[in-house]
Amino acid sequence: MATKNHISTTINGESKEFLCEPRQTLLEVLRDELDLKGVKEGCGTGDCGSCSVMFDKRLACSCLILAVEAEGRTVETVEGMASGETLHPLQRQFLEHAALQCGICTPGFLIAGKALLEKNPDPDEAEIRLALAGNLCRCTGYDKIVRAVQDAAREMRNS
Amino acid sequence: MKTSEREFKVIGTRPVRHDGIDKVTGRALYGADHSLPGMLHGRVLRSPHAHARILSIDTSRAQAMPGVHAVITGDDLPSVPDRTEALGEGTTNANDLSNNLLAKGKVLYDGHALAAVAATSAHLAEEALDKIEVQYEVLPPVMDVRAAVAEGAPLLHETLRTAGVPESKPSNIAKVIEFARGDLDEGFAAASVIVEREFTTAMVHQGYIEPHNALAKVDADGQITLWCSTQGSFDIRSLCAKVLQIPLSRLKVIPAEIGGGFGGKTTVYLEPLAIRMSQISGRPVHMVMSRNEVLRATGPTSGSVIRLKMGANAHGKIVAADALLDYEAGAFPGSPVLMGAVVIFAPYALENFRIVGRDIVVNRPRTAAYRAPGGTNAAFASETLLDELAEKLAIDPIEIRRRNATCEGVQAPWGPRMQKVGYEELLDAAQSHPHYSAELPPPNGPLVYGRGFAGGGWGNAGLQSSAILSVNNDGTATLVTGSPDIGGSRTSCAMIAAEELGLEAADVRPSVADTDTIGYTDVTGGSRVTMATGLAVFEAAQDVKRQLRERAARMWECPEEGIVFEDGDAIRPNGERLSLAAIAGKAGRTGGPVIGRATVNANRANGPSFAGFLVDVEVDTETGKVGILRGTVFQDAGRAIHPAYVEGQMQGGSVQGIGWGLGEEYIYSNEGKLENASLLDYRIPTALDVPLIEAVIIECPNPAHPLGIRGVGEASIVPPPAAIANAVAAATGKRLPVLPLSPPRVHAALQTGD
Amino acid sequence: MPTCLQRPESVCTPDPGTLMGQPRIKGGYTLQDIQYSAPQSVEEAVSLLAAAGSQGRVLAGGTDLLVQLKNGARGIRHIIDIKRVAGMETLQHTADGGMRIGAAVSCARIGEDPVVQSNYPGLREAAMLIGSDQIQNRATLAGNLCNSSPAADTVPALAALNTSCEIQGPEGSRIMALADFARGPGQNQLGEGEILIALEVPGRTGHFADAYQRFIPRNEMDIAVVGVGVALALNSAGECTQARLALGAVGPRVIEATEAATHLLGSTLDEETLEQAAEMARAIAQPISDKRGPAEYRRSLVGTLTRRVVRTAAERARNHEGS
Amino acid sequence: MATLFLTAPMRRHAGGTERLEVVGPTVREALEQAEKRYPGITADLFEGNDLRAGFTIAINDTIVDHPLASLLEPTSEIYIVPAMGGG
Repeated sequence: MATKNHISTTINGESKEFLCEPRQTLLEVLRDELDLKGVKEGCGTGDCGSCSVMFDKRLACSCLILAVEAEGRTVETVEGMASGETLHPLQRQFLEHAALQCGICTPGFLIAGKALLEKNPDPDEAEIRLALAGNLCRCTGYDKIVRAVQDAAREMRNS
Repeated sequence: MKTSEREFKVIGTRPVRHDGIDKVTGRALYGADHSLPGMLHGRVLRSPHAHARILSIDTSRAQAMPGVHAVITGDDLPSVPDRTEALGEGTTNANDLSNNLLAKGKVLYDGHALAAVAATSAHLAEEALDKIEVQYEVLPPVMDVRAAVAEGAPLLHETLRTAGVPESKPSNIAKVIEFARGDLDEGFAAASVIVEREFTTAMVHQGYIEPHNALAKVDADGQITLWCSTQGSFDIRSLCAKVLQIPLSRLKVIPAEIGGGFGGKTTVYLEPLAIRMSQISGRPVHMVMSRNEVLRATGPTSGSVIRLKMGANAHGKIVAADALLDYEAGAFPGSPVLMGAVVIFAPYALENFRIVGRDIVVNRPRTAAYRAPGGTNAAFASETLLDELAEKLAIDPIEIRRRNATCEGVQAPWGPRMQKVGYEELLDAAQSHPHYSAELPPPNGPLVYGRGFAGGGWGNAGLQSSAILSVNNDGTATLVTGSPDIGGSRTSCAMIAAEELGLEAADVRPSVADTDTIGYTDVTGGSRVTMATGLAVFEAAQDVKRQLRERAARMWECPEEGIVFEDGDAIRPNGERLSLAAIAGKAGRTGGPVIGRATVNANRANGPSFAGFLVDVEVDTETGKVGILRGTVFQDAGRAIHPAYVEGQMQGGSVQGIGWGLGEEYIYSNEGKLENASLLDYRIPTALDVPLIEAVIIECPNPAHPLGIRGVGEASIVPPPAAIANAVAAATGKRLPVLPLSPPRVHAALQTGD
Repeated sequence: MPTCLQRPESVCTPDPGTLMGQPRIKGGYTLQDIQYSAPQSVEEAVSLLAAAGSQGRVLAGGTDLLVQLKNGARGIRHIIDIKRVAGMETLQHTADGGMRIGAAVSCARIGEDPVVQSNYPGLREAAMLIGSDQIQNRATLAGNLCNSSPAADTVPALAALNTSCEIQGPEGSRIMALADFARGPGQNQLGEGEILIALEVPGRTGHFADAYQRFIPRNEMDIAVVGVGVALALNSAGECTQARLALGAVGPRVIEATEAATHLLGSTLDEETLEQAAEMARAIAQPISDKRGPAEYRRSLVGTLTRRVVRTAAERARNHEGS
Repeated sequence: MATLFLTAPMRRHAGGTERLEVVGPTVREALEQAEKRYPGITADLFEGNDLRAGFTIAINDTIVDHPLASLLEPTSEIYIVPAMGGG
């Protein structure tokens, strides 16, 4: 058994400490050690975006980050998007637009959408598609996802 | 009351799905998210060779590793009958299935499972795989149908003979099927124009984002609980029971939330291995595939070679059509060639035709269903060839389809008469849609533009479903079905119950139950859930209503006769009303809980669905790249219960069709190694590769269904590749009888003179 | 000749034991046991790497390395994360208008940098083409270079800019032209214990502009089938006074199309000259056929992209006010 | 008299005939009559006494619930249909 490293980090705004082996990815630790199962694994190679998280305020695939790299960093996952009972506008618009079918890619899309709207509050369709191109959805054909992001952006600009 | 006259309150609205909050907050539990105390992690050793004899497997070093609790090979699975029987969705040969789970004797494709390990961590299990030693005698692989039927081709299965051909020799052709009618010679003699081509389509994968997974727990008394991501928990139960030779009553399958299936999650890969290793170790065993394994070793759908000849008279009426469909089955018999044969001429009323289909084994993974299995390949051939006929006859491409369109009373190529279908209405809608008459951009440097249309029909599946609808004492209801919900179907089922009981959709709480909790229910596949499980829910609601009338009579202390149940109230002939809530609140004093139930075989209520795709493309003539500028999908839904999710099926199917048309393909080396087993190189469309897809729902109620519902899950994938090829032809003048229309292929075609 | 132009998975490595080792028969699972260090200084990083010998690998963004590790690159046992080394995450603009890009600067930061946006739009294009936002936020130019994939997007763009590599090792530091850095697929000039610590992009003069284009089948999330980078300068008469042209994914490493670039000099970058240069670029390409495209198709794309990319750069140079 | 539509393989046993006139009362009896006239014509349809997995029966335009026991009317058209599935 390899020696475990002690990591101090901030996850969804709360200080968290965990032990991990160097070979564990951030995705493994989020899911298996910290029980944040909303972070999904679709490919393990950074090609599908299901495991997207905000890592030090930047969108990243947690399958391509070693958990030990999280020392002193911040991590945000889908579990941190709603505040209490209040959904994030993106979450609400995804529901209103039926922008999910099976739902496995949804957490990744929500995080990627949030990263986009924080940088660009008024994206056009092409900008939305570019920003979401790292997230694969096989069910919806993206139409309703794009519309949900557009409406969430509108809602956020107006609030 | 005829459905067309009925006014609906819930059906046709767009409520938020019941499982929505869990899915946008990350709380929904998918197969990989389940865990149990003491759980082991299982991994699978897979063949690096496409075709090889297994000389030996030595697992002793893996077995000896501390932390390794089970190692199994094909020898650890019981022997099972080597014959095709009713099993799973349709028929299955249990021996083939078992050999696919863990190879015996030979490995038949790159990625074929050979052994599995369960250990205290995934890391350890993988280290143990490295310690298993396998010796192979590598054999020449057979990688496509042309090679497989060639004289002297290596045989995958020395004992396989061709079903449907008397006294056949051992062969790679597992089966020949045929539909035919009329006189081909006479038909072609009457043709003004005849076109003939050979089409080649690539093997493609369903590409669901969630990899396969299974968690099995075997108790000391042999009782088994299995959590997995599946389209059909009852099928998983019967397949596991068959290959492990255990009674159905010993196995409970709990369907986890499922992250996409599209047909690919209708069979077993990991489930029996997890159970077997849990039996051996006495501990729960969890298994999850990597993406590489999903692509290499789960069932994609067939690549194919289709020879097609069609003739039409001067009016554009098809007078003869002759098709030979050769479909890759993968390593074991079972391609969807039959459904290809059904689909290839499904949209047309034909008098003279012949369709021959061959199911051919090759050294590729055992194919599984993929959305309208077999149909997309077939329609690519027929719908592009028909387009060519239209071009040669100078007839509008939608008009030629209109002149040949199937309709009520036409004898379908596969046999029976057609009931009312909406194909003519669909073609009218496409022809009059603004998209069809919109201006295309003029050529711009190397960029040229074109528009194409294609149609396609899909029969859908009926099959069996069960439903239990319980009325709560506050007047709300709970609904239990056995149909795993991939695309919002639990909400459409709840909407049907709500409509019948006069409730809001939110007042019906739907759940998808395990195999102990609900009656037998076939797969979430064949576009059947809203139609078939919806029928069971409809029937269960009628059962509830009968009971509510009876209870109302007891409350009124009057005879039941004359009491009706409408809009959520029981109504006496004198106009007096009792609400559902009022009756439910008194259920304890009128006979106990009100619970409706129904089981159905929905084959008789099934109705086909037709789809059409209209597409504008941009072709870069210097690079061969085809871009999709605009897409409109038309589909007959019979009745759209939740229109947003109907649109979602249509848009999703269309974009899968675009992927199939433009870029997706299994690329094998000459040695039979899959070279693109990742989502980087197996290119499913990204958000940037497609435009918004307008969905136009046609509603021609299915006359066989009390609510008029037709399944909508599949038909939309059938037309897009053909529509794209037609658009590329319109843009460039080149007809490419090959899928995908990848940039190098289009580029090469543009360099040739013809 | 390379047998593989993909993002190097372990099977591409022709040199077992040095970089990645023999592949396991697996794919995309978990990592085998590794040691992890996060040194604070270059010296510490160099000595850790030297001590690890052939088993050591530098971790910057990790977008390639972790994929290789998951694919069973068994030779790698010690990961030296350089992101906490001082200066590695620094993007510095030099007095001559050039840049010094620390080895751990992400592609996203290159893309966001206002000076890069205005002065090196071609480099920005290349950096913003690497994978998705998720990948760009992690991946680095130095990592793209060290990974030594012939299809690396930023390498032709950087080569066109005449970039040099600052390397530090047990024997001290050295500078090397970027175009010489890779030796072949997955192989480069770094010796044992050596770390690429920064890229130096020289300053620009006059009506200067760069451009990068690649061809991929999808519109995102793909590896270049062909990539072409160019940097050029025009005089006030609109004549080309400087030109560098680099081709990606059509040889074992980036190819400098010197003859084609030279042909542009003195011309006004008219269509005829572009066509001739494109033909020269086509001729020098050494493409192979693989899953990403047949050789002849790639060769044809070299011509098409060369024409397009020079046209874009020329347009930029004409519109650029110069400095 | 009901009409039994022969599948392409069945026609080979019946000299190319596309349909046979049969009397019920059930589908099973109709198939037995066909077998009597053209021995071997239904061999592939049966496994023992049952319709083989993979086949079902449609009458006119509807797949029937009880394939062999279904009752025929004089206008009935009987079709032997392969069992169809989906994804």
